[in-house]
Amino acid sequence: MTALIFLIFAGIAVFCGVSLVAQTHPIASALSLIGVMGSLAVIYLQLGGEFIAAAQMIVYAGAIMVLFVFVIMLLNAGAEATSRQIPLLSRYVGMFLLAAFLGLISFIIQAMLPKTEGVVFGAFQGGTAAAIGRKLFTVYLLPFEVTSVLILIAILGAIVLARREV
Amino acid sequence: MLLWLIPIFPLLGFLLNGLFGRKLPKSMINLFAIGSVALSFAWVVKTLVGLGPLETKYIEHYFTWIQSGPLQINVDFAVDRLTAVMLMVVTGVGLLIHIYSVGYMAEEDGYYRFFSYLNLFMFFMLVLVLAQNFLVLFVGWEGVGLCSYLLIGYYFLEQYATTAGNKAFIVNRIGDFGFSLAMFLIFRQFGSLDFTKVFDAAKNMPSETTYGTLTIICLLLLLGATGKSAQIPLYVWLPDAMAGPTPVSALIHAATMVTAGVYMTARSAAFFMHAPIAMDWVAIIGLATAFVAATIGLAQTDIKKVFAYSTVSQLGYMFVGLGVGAFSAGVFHLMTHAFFKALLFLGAGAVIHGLHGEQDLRQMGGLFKHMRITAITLLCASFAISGFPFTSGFFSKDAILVAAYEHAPWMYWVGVLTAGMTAFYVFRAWFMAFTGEYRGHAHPHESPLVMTGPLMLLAGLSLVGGFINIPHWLEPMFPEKPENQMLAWISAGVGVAGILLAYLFYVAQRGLADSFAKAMNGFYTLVYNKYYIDELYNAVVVRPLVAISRTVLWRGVDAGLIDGTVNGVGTRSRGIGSILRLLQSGNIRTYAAWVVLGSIVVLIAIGFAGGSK
Amino acid sequence: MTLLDLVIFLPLAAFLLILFLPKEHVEGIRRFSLVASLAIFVASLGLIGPYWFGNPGKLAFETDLPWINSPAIRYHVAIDGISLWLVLLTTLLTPLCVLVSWKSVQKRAKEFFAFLLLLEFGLIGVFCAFDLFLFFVFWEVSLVPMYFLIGVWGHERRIYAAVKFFVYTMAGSMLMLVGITYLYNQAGTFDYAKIMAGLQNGSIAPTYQEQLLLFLAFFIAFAIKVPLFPLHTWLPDAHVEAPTAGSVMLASVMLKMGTYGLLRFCVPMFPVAARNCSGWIVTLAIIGIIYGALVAMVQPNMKKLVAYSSVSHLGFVVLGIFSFTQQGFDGAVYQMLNHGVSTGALFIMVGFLYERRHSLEIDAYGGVATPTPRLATAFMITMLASIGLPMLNNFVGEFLVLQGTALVNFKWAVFAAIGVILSACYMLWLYQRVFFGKASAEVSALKDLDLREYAICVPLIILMVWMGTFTQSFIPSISTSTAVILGPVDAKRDVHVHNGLPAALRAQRSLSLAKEQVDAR
Amino acid sequence: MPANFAPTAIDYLRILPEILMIITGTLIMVLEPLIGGNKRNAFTSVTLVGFIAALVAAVAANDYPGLSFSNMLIVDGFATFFRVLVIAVGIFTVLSSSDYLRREHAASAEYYALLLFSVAGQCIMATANELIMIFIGLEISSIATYILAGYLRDDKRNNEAALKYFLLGSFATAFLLYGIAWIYGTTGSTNLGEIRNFLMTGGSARNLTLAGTAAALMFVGFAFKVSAAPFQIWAPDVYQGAPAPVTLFMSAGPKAAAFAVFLRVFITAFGPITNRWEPFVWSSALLTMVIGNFAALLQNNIKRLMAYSSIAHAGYVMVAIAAHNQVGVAAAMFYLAAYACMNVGAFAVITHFSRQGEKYVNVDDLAGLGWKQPVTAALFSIFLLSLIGVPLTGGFFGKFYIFKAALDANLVWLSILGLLNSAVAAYYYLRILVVMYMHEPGESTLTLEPLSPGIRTTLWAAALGTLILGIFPSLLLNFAANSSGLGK
Amino acid sequence: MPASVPISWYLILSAILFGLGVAGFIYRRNIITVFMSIELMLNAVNLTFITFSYTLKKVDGHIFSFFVMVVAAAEAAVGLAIILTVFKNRETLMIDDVSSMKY
Repeated sequence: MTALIFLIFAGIAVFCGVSLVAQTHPIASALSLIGVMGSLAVIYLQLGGEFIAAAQMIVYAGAIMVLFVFVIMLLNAGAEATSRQIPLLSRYVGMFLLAAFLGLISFIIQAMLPKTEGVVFGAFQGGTAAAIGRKLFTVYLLPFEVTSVLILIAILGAIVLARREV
Repeated sequence: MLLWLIPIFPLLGFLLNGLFGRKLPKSMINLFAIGSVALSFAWVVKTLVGLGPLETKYIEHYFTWIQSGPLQINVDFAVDRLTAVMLMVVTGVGLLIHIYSVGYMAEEDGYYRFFSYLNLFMFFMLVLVLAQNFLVLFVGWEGVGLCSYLLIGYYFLEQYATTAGNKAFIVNRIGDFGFSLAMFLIFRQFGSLDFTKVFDAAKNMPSETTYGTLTIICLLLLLGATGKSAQIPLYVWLPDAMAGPTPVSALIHAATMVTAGVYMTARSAAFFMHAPIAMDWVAIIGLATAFVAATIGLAQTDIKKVFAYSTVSQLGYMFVGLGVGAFSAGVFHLMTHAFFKALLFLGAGAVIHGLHGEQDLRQMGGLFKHMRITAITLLCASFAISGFPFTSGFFSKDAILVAAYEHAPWMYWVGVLTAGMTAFYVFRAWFMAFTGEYRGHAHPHESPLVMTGPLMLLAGLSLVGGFINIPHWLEPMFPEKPENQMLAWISAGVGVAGILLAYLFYVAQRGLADSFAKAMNGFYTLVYNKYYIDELYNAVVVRPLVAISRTVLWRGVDAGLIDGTVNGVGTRSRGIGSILRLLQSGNIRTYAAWVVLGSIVVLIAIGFAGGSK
Repeated sequence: MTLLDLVIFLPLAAFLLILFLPKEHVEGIRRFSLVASLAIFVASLGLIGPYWFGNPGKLAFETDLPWINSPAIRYHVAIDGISLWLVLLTTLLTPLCVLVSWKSVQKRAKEFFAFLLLLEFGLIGVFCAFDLFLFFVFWEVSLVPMYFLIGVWGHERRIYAAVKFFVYTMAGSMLMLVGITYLYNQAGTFDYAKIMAGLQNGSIAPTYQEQLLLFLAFFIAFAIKVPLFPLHTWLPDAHVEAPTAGSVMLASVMLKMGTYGLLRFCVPMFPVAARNCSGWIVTLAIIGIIYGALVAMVQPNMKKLVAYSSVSHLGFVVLGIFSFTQQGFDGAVYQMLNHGVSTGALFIMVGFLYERRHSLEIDAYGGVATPTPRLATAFMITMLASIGLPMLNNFVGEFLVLQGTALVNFKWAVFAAIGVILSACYMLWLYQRVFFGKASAEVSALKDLDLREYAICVPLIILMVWMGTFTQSFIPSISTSTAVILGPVDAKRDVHVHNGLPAALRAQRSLSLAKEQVDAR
Repeated sequence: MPANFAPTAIDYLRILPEILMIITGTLIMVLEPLIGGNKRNAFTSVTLVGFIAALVAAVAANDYPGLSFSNMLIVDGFATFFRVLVIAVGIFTVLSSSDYLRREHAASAEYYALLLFSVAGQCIMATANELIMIFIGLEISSIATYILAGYLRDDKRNNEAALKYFLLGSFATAFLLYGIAWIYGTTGSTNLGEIRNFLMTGGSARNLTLAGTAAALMFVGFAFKVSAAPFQIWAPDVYQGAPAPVTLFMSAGPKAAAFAVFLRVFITAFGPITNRWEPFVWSSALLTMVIGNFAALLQNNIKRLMAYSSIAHAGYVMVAIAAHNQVGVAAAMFYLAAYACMNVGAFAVITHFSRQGEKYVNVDDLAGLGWKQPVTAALFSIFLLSLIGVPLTGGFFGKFYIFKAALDANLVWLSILGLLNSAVAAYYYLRILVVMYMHEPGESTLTLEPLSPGIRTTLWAAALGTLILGIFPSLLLNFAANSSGLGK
Repeated sequence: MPASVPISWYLILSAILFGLGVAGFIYRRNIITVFMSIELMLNAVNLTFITFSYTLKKVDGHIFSFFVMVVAAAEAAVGLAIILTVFKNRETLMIDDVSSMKY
């Protein structure tokens, strides 16, 4: 059962990922990204990440992607002009690099990872909002607070860069 | 005895004239110049009288010049019999020539310059003969070379004069090269340069039959001597040196400086006597020089050139003397030669002076009636140099030739032949100058007393100078050689024959000379052009050296190779830069590609390979 | 605070003071720098005291203060018989350079004199530093002002020359820095005396490999500065483009930094390596002697000619050092001073000619002696000194060097002596072409030396005669110091002479062994 | 799990500098609408006050060393050193920015706020003892810098710089994160100390390889931030495009902070697996030096030239890391301080010279500056000489100290090559000197107005710093040496 | 069909996604898409975190990924703002057009 779910959603994720790369129109890419996120959320659940799964849907798929789509609409960015020549380096070398990179990582994963028991749904209960919240306000208090600055900067940046001339 | 006073007087004269001469009146200049030399002459006489028979060497120590480790060079002066002879010659003849110059240089500008140089020369020459070790001797040695350079280039507006000066200096430098190397070897061998120490040590060394250290030393010294005393192969500078004023030729290039080589060789007798091979070299070089120079002398038309080559030839004689072991004879001839050759030059000077600078014999003739004193005094000198019986030359030259016979008869015969030629060309010159019709355009006149006076004095000396028995006087230093009347008369006879031949050619049968010259044209031109030696040296040494230095070394190696490499490095690194900057295509995706590439490399390097170390 | 510290820091003080003078008052600045440099010179004369009236040990006027505690870098300055004279040379030439630039430097005079004094600071420091790091600091510091002197006040291709000079030297000194640091990591100190002691008692024992590399690291840096063939090509450019004062300081003092370094650091610190490399180095030195002379002979440009002659002369110094004999060392040091005086004078006089005729090309001259007899005389004397005429300074140096070389290997002496012949060739030829002959119209318009120029030439000429005649006022102090350095590298330890050990060396052995014992106490 | 969740006063004292800066930043943002955007001097002074207060706090905090906020932070000499350094850089940036902003008619409030936040972020990086903190600090600093780089939003070069910096920055951050994820997976912790312990004790071969992989991925992130090869590519474009004062800031502050993190992570956490990364850092260092120096030879735009030079200098610091001994850490610290001084100075001059719209940013424009504004040129020369590495300047001593460390670690060849590199570097710095002193003034120089007080202060301070670090390095060196014991 | 899924599968999935992100960054020419590729990479990282915290039975991974999300959000805001300015100045979103500064 677990395996089936994993395979299905992993499949979706990869498919959407590929389409993100393949699609020439940004909107299409954006939608496929949302697809990836959605399927990942499911996989998170499988790994016992209730809270994260939720956050994934709300923050990512919800907030961030909306922002993206919004901007895309705002700039009504059309499909890429395919006529444009892609630099050779990027085209061929990039292909090779990618393969190499993936190969490396997977090799490491396969060869080096200590063999542990497989994933069973519900084997890990620590990912509840409660658990996370507890941690967040005790051990990870400082980073949590500091992130507020991050948001502040984000706002500030948005204002500075995007506001209309006064 | 305050020996140092002897050279100091001329030095003072030099300083006074050199620093203030520009503003001084001639009378003052004369006073300083002649006075200083006169004083040192006087002091020499006083010293020698005071020192008496000089059985042993008399040494005075002044101060340490150089001291480094065991190497200690003192400034010491010493007098022994050899030095005594030299001192007398140098100061005596020098004084006469100074006086003579007053008249000769009267019209020249840079009068003070001339005399200050002359005094400087006296200083160095006296240092040379008084020196008690090789390095101090070398000081004088180089110093006289410098003065010769300055005086040859006295007419510095004329290219030929300055060039001759350079030539003299540089050729001498080649000689000095040998001399200094000899010094290094001597110090290396004996741990000192002091004459007494060194020669005593040398006396105890076995006589070398191979090219051992002593022989090498002697040969190097010989190289030095050939430079200074104008022997083959370095004699080429002397004829050109005639570019200087005639008194200079007389003093430096006839009487004193050029004999320094002879003096130095005689001084180092202790070495040479233990290095027979070197001795042979000396003798052969001397003989060759004597002969070759004589032949060249036969054909010269410039009166000073004639005497110049005869000087070279006579110096050759002296070296023969030294080479065959008759050191005293060599020195003896040195002295007499100083008399008559100085006289010859001064006489020639008087003639030139009388003819307003004309030097070409073909433009002379019949001068006897215009300048009697000059003519007669010159005649004496000519007799002396021809070895006419009972003139000074007769004794000294024959002493040498006899010794040569003892050593190897063939040397004697060559020497005799040379003597004949000498007599011939000297009288050729005399006849061409004084007999027959005047062929020039100037208005000949006799020189003033200040010039003729020295002439007469020297004439006297060259006639009777031979009766000063130098060999006997030097007996304690050098072994005396056996007399041999028989041989002496033969050579004298040949000399007379030479004179008669000259009379025949240039008085009795005019034109015989020319027909003779035509008859053996090839030899004549060859001789007339001094065997093309100068041209040879130019073509073989000078020009190639300059050319190579310019094209190969400077343009090629320096500018091309080395600097090329250096700048090449610069250009290369620019090149590298221009390639490296291409990484910055400005395109974000290319950059990303680089990042990926980099990360893969890092992964491999750190993830796996890193562990290997 | 010894007299030496004063001598070292006065130039710096003067430099700073000049910076605060208003740049408009050129006259005042000139006067000030002249007075200052003269004062420094007078002060430095005091340094001779112990050497003439008394016998200082190894070092005199020693100051040893901590500067940086980790790594332990100390302000350790002192002088010995070698440094003493080089310092004096520097302090003597600086005022002369000020005088030389009196008229010729009009634009940006303030900066010029400031840099001149800064340069003096660096140079003095180099010769007094007894802490390797301190030495390096001064070494580099002296580089900067010279760079500006050449680059700002030089002639047409000055920038090329200046940059070439800087980068060339920089490359070398970087290697030296590696060497110094590496040595520090082994010895734990930069202090020269401590390192020497450690090397001798074996508490610092680099392997032969390391010794060799360290030696090379130092050697290359110094060889570039000397400059030793084939690393010399920066020199002609730098000289030709530099202003007169620059050339003088460069030739007279800066090149000595290299030879001084060889003598002070390279040889004594790495004796074995030095001994083993000596064959190659001597070969280069001799090539330099002959090559420099030959190339000088064909130069159409006076300054270039003198520059190449320096290559030749410095060859003698290197030769002397790497003969490892007392005479060689003394001669080398003495030759440094001689070259400083005579070549300095030559550059000064060439400068005079340039100020008058505004050309360095020899062809532009000819017959100069007629309008300017005094200059001609001065030049003549200097030239004679430079070609090593006895009773003038260079002769003594060259003689000692060659004598020392001959003691070790006669062939070397033979080849080196050829250089003496050639020096006569190029110098006399130069003199003939410049001063003799009939004067052209523009030449005959030239003025003779004026009072200021006299004031520059006369001291130098007097010095030439003095140093040539009364060498005893200099050499003893030098000998005592060179003997110390000679100790471990002495050629007498293993001379390969055909007919046994020469008498001279035998005498020398006993003598300098005695010296070592003295130093030991 | 650490005992105390309720932070004590000491904890707050330990992060007081960050707090102060953040508060000041917020304060400014609040003030701006209140007093209006044109009261530039007010903002400037407030910012300065904030920074100085933070500086004091940072120094004060040094007296209370130790971990805090459950090991998120560590306050030690190392941290203090970098805190002070980045705050100082911030101060100088403010000083040299004020009249630039006026000149470009740019809003100053946000600028200063961002500056404050960015510096705060760097302080967090300096003190962080947890990969999370490092990550967040890094992001704060970076994001703020992205914005600053594109601050003049109508300037094409600004946008481009910002975009490139941003995209590539986030790209690299992703790698960093991936690395963090892996190290977390391998060691089960993101705390530097615990990671170290794990790697020292429970290191099976496989784990070490995994850790190596993680280290590699994190190396990508850090190397990118410090612009070390092969991840230096972004630097030239960004430095050239960003506003001059921002470039000043970027080349000194974030770089120093990034190096601080780099050192802390690699020396502390990855100390046990040094043998894995040392060779690569070695080659990366060499590559960085070579690329920086040689590519700089042909640059004419002085900002770009300085960018390459800063790459080269990053290379020198990498040498210190490659030495991975205590001396090396101290050397790196000292060098970064010295480098901050000289680079801040140099860029201050450029800021002053570039004029409205950065008209004059070519080397040749500086012609004759030496005679038009002697003082400016003299100070500039000091900075350049220090960058070349001439003694009596901080640059020289720093370089010396770095290569000393390298030789301690027997990196002989690296040292030799590195030093020869700096001989190459001499060439392009000299070019600037040549232009300033040996060319006649052009109109670019003749129209130059006198120094603004802010920049004057910066220049003198920087020059003073450079010289002091060169003449009396002990002042700083001892502190660096004492606080260089990472992971010990 | 096994009852449990090997850990490595999850990790490889994340690796693949990460790789796809990289690919997107390199291949897409629209700046926004490029930016989205970065988000994809971040997601991949998150997956890794979650997986590991599953194996370690620790919640820290979740928290880390939570912070990653926050950062991603902030980045998104700023990034898009920057993209807007670029668009304003250049009227283009083609990444290759933004390469005026080079060499």
